Amino acid sequence: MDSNTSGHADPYGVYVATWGALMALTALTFGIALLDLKHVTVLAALLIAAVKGSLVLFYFMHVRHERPLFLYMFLAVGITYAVFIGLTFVDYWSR
Amino acid sequence: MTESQATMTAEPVHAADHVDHYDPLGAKIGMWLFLFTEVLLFGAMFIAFAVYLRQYRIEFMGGSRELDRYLGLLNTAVLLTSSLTMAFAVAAMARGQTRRAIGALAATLLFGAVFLVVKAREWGYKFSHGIYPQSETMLDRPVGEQVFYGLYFAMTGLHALHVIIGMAIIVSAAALILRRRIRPDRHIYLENTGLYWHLVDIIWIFLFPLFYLIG
Amino acid sequence: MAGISTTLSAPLPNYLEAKPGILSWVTTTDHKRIALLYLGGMSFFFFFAMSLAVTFRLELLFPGMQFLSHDIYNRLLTLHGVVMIFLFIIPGIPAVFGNFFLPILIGAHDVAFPRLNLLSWYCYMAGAALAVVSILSGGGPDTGWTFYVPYSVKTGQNVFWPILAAFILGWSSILTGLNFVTTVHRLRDKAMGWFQMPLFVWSLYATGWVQIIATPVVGITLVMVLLERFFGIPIFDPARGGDPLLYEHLFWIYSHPAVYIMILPAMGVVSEIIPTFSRKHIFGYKFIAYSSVAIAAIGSLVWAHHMFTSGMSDIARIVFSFLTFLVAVPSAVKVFNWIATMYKGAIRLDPPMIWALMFIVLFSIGGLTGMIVASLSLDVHLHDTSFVVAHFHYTMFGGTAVIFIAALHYWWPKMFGRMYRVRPAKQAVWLFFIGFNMTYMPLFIAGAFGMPRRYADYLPEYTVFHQLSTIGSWVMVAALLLAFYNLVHSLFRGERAPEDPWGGATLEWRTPTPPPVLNFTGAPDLSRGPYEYPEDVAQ
Amino acid sequence: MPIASPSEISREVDRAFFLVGGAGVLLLLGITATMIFFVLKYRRDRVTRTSQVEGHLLLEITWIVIPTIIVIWFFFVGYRGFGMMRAVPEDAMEVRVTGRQWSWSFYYPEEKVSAAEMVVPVNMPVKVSLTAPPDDVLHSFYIPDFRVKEDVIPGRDTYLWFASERTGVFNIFCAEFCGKDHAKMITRLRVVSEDEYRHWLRSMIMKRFKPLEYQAVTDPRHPAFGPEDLNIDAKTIYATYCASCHGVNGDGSGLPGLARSFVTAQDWKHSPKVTDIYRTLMEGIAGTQMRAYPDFTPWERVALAHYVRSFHATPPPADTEEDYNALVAAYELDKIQGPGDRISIEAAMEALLREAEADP
Repeated sequence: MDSNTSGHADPYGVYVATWGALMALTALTFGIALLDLKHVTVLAALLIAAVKGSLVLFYFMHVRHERPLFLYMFLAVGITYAVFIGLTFVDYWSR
Repeated sequence: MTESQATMTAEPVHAADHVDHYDPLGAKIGMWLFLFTEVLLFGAMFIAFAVYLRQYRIEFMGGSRELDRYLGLLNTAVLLTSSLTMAFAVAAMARGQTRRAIGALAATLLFGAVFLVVKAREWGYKFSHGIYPQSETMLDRPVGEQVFYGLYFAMTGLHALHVIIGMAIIVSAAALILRRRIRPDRHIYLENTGLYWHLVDIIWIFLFPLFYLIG
Repeated sequence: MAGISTTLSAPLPNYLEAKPGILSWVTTTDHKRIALLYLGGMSFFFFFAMSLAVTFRLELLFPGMQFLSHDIYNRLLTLHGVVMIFLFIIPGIPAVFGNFFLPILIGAHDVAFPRLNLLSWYCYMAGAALAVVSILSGGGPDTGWTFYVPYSVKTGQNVFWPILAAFILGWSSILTGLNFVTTVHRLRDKAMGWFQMPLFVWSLYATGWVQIIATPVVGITLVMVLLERFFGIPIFDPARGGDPLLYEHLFWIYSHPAVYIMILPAMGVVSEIIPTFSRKHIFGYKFIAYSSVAIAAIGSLVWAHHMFTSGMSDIARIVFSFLTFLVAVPSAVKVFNWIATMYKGAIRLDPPMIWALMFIVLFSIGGLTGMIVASLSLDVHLHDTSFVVAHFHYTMFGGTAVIFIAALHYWWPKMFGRMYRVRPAKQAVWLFFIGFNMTYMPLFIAGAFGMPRRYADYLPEYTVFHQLSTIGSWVMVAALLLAFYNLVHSLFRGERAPEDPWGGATLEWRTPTPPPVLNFTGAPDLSRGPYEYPEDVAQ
Repeated sequence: MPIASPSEISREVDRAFFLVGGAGVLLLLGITATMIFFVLKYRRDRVTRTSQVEGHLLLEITWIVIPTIIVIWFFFVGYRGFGMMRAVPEDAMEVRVTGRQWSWSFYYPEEKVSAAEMVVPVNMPVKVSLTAPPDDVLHSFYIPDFRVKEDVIPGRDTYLWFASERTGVFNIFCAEFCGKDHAKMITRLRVVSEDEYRHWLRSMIMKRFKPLEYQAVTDPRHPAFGPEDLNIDAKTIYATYCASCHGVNGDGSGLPGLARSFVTAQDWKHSPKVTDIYRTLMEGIAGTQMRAYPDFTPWERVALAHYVRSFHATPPPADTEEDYNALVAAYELDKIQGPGDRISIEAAMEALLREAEADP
């Protein structure tokens, strides 16, 4: 593996398609909010935001081209953050 | 481990041997580690948001309904588009299309500026209605709404600050391209600029629905 | 983004003499020089914070107020904590010895981002300057180093500067951690696999991750306190709907892992010193390496054991108590492996080894009393008493700071090319041992009898413990002054140190003393593992 | 011994302490002895060969598994005592405690009695409900003798409980740093016999609800509108709440430059009339550290006003009839609920008691 070159330029079309998907998902999340589904709203908003974030991560930020090391790093950070939230809420849920 | 196979600068360095140490992968790892700190920075604020959303559900919904969701939507579109142009810039640079890369960066800057203008309008609108920390209108509200607006100003303010920093980095990247310090064969600086900008975008992707759409 | 490329200059005789002049030092990107810059700052702040502690310990010699007011006492206490924690113990070992030896130990010429490394030092100095400013403007903060809300939001004292200082110092810490992690990934000699790395490197790697993940949380939390204080943005203040317990959670999410940022590198240093002076392969290499990672990981799950009496839910207290006990196991594994390393070795009691062995005793006391305060019912009684103060000082002072001094004695000849006198160095250790235990052991007892911490005054029934402790502090200071005087003295009068004074097996002992600018004169010699010694002692 | 161990919980905590601590001492001795033994046995000038053992899997597993079992056992030891601490007996009496910078106050909800010290009967489980005013800071209520402690959080309620098996006087500390006089935030717990407790409670009720006082406030111009007759210990209230800023002698020496001196006549934001001091105690003074004390009783406010006036160097201005009328109207003092029949009976009992004591 040649580490002295970087950049994994995808065809421009891939970026445009990603952008399109992001815009569509934005419209979707906005639409759901207009429907006023009460308790589902926050959950749906977070789910869609997670999908949008992943799209940016994998396509715009080229994570899908990176070596496994990056995946391990994401996992470490993601799990730790999830644990921070989870353990904090152990307190709040049981108060 | 994959990195141990990677070429590195471990060869002996002889006297008067000037080694130009360029390690894009190392730079990218460093950048990602930095981005993790940004994620956790906002992450802590999101934890605070989650805790208070649970505690003050009604007030948060009320506060959210009061925000201008169309301006929020507009800004989301603007920032997503700026991410697209940023991705264009990196891709163009990798292909050696320097002029196109500069153009894409300029577009990104423009969208960033639009985002900030809209944001400023939105804040100004709130201020003119007496909604700012410690205002009399604010102090009359239920505490839950005060907390909502506290987090709103703190989090969107911090995010706007990141947009401004991102724009400064983009300007520096453009300058480095013009001075041929960023070249098609060594453009990790531009790539890292892109990573930063996209991260700022991702953070907004989460901020937008949580503040504007829970009403 | 910075530090993508560096231009390495030609190797000159050694890094100390390579370029003369103050300017060449404050603009240097040489990791070894940056380490010395840190060492200078840190030694100063260590003695500064120590003199604060000696001052308020003197106040405690008798019940009633002697020469300080309650207010001044609280400020001295806060400043002692802030300076010791943020300016000495957290950055201590990584910034000085990590900076100096991490690249050498993995056969690299420098860290991955040399300019970022320098920036990190400037952040450190800027933070330090702000901490000093906080004393000069308005008499200093009086919140305790934990800055608990709502007091830190309400107090009339000056908390802006120390909080800003802590924030900037956080960035210094993050940049160092980020640099080390990248360096280990990218600049390790390609002949060196993960399990051929010296254990000090493992501990720095694990520490780096904790620094990266945990530090921003406290950074933004402190910023939120400032926003609340100066712009009236309600976030934590209960008078305006906030939850002070949320602050405690966010604060300890960082500040508990921070104690592992403090202790892990020290454990790494012990894992270097004991094999060297035992002429023995380290016992259970992988278990020590993994236990570093395990401590970093489990250590991130236990923060709320600082909150057993905070009004947190009972279930959360139970969960966190259980997790806290689990983190004791990897620490115990390390201790057992260090002891086992000495088995059938050839042990020499040179000063660094005595410091390290003393560390094992003091740190074990700290760790074992840690099990006492991890127990729910016991912690309800002991929390916020001087028992916790003693426990903390046994782990952090008897642990990290002792190893900081051990590391100084271990690597001093390599760093400065001068050998210190051994006799006074050994005398200092024993004197320190007496003074240290005399200072903190009585605090355990006073705490078990209910003496609350952060008290400027105390009821007469606690007098004897405070008097023993105060007198002990004088002995301890004498020992530290002796140790540091002996080291500094060697810079001017010491004999020239050989390349490998202790017979160590790691890479730093196979490079000239002091090392050249690019660390090695040729390719680093990796034919011998970091802990490989011949069985025959005569060799 | 600076502390006693007078309850089931305190004995349980002590047992856990000696168990975990004792195991710790044993481990420490073991580690240190092994270390010293190795140092002596394998000194470099005594050995010619080393044995380069690099590890031993079984040994590693042993010293992972055994400590794990031990710590889980210790967890349960701590958990058991904690369970006892959190399970308040159903027959517990309640005392509500308010922590402030820098004093404790105690309220007995059943008897509607406030006190500056804590008095409880022996052998009676006591549930201590803790809170602080929303604009105060964190404190922690700690009785070392009973091994119980819980933080006091502004605007929230927390609790702990204890039951004392013997009478005595015990220290109550504030264990969470709360500012300047944190180290002075100490008060006492008196555990007394049941008889003594009843007597104390009765005297507290008397202080509060004597018919005479009730008269005094419904008609503030009554001659009894003075501290002695009110029989409220204004000096204690002052020492508890006011002296930390205004100084023991009313000269503002607690917070020089910030707290007003009651001695001089200059610059009173409100005048030193009884009615104005009453108003200040009700509302505080905006923009200063002087806050309102809404949970004082009207009787306490009046008594305190008289006490504060006693510091004044020159005779302070007297209240006019209009002043009294305005005060009564502003706070509807004429509509304050009377203490009712129960108290009258108590008062009668007290009178009987006095008679009995005077003439056996």
